[in-house]
Amino acid sequence: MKFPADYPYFVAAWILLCGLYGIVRSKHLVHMVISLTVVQSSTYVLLLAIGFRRGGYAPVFAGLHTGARVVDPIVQALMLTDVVVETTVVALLLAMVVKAYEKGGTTSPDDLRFLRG
Amino acid sequence: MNVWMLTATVTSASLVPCAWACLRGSAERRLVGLEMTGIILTILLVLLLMARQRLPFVDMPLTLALLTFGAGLVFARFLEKHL
Amino acid sequence: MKRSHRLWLFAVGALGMGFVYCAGARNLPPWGQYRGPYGDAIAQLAVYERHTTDTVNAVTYDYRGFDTLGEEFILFSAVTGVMLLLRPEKQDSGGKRDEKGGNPASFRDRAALSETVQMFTTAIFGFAVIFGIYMATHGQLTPGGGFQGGVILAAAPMLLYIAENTEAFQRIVSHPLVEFLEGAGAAGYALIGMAALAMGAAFLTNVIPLGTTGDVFSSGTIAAISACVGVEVAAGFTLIIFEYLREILSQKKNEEP
Amino acid sequence: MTAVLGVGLLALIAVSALALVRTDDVTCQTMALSFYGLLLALMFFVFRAPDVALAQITVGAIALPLMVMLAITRMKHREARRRKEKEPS
Repeated sequence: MKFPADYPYFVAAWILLCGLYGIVRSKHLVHMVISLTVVQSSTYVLLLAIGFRRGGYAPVFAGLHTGARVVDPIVQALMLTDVVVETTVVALLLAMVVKAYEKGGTTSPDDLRFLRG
Repeated sequence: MNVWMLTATVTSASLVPCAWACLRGSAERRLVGLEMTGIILTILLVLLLMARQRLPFVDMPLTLALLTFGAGLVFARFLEKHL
Repeated sequence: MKRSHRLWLFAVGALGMGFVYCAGARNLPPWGQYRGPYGDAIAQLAVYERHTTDTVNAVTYDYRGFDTLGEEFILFSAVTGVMLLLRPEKQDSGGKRDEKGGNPASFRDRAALSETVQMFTTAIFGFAVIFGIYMATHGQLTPGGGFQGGVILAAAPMLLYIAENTEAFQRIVSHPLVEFLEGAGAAGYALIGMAALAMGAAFLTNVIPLGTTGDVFSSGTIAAISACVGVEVAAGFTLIIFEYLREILSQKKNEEP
Repeated sequence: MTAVLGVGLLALIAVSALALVRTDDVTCQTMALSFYGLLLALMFFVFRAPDVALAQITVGAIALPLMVMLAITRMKHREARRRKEKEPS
């Protein structure tokens, strides 16, 4: 594993750890949800780094001859799914945060005592 | 390597002050940084697609121009009225 | 657990995770050297087989269409969950279901808003709607597709909200048709898959005539599914926005003298 | 030249991720989240993924911060109403 050649993989790991750090030190439930999106964005960097090909074109053949060398479209389709699912998960989690605040009157994850029993 | 790509690389350096404005300080200051980022990014995307001769990708700067205008106004209104 | 303890525990875990990650990433292909056989095959075949120029959308809506069907139903159930969680309860005085037919919305603070903002946002509303429709229907040709177009369409009513045209905003987002459209979009996707079954092919086979590569009406089911997804996403996000803003909207109505 | 742009952009993304999770005020964090989404969108475009870049512009930069902002607004609004109901008694 050489440093310059595998640089994006390190960035992905760094972003993942940053997001986890945010979740651990979070004092607000919305802050926690945003940290979760940071965790998820590390998978974009990882997938993008895996699928990239030096000197390749974007896999859209509008205005491009069909034999051209392109980067991997399958990995990009995976990322597209990832982005969509992230949105839906965040929408649902935020609704839960709002509901927890309305029922419990707090947004701090440490004070959610009313969940017990 | 052409003149568009060179311009894009130089222009992208101006994202650093935007990050400085966007990542610290009060919410209003961050909003200003965000608006500036939207403008710079629109120009940057146009430069990149010119550099690669892929004109069909012009949808992206268009979307960005439309949405950053709307999003900036929405954020400003919400900051002013509700928060 | 105390805060400092938790951070120390995290530091230990992060170190361990870093080691495991480095060990795992060692055998990944070096950056920019990937040779994916499936990606190459798709890039070579998609234009001939499906008459689409955007291979990413060909993978999403056709070759991997079954996964995307599952993803659409994740979206559908998430929107349903948001509505279920945020709908006001019976004894809640905040907003009842009788919001239609009340007083017109308050325009009290409309005078405070500059006329330039009002004019621009109202003018751009139309542009945003048309651009969203364009984006959702041209997914098979250029980058874009149902999901992106749907989000742009759902963002358009927010422009009316900033222009303080609350009445029009509410009429759009609280329309009962939105809920119907959300279900119809998800059902449309499944029905296109079923149509292939009815014609004796496998689920989600591309059965519609493919057309000429580069036309709007090309690529068979890819365009149709993209449009269905666009409808569903637009309606779903509109519903989410309405559920969050319901209280503020109903309060505005009560403030009317 | 793409390599210079890409490497610089990845470094900026790494810095902004740390700054984003170290922000405590959620309203400020919403703006930072939008900025982070825009950076990711530019990275997708530089590394030849225009479809994902478009999805990230619409979702990561606009829809996600908007949803966060709506949730914060609703919580603030509920708090104000609760305080108003408590006052007369």
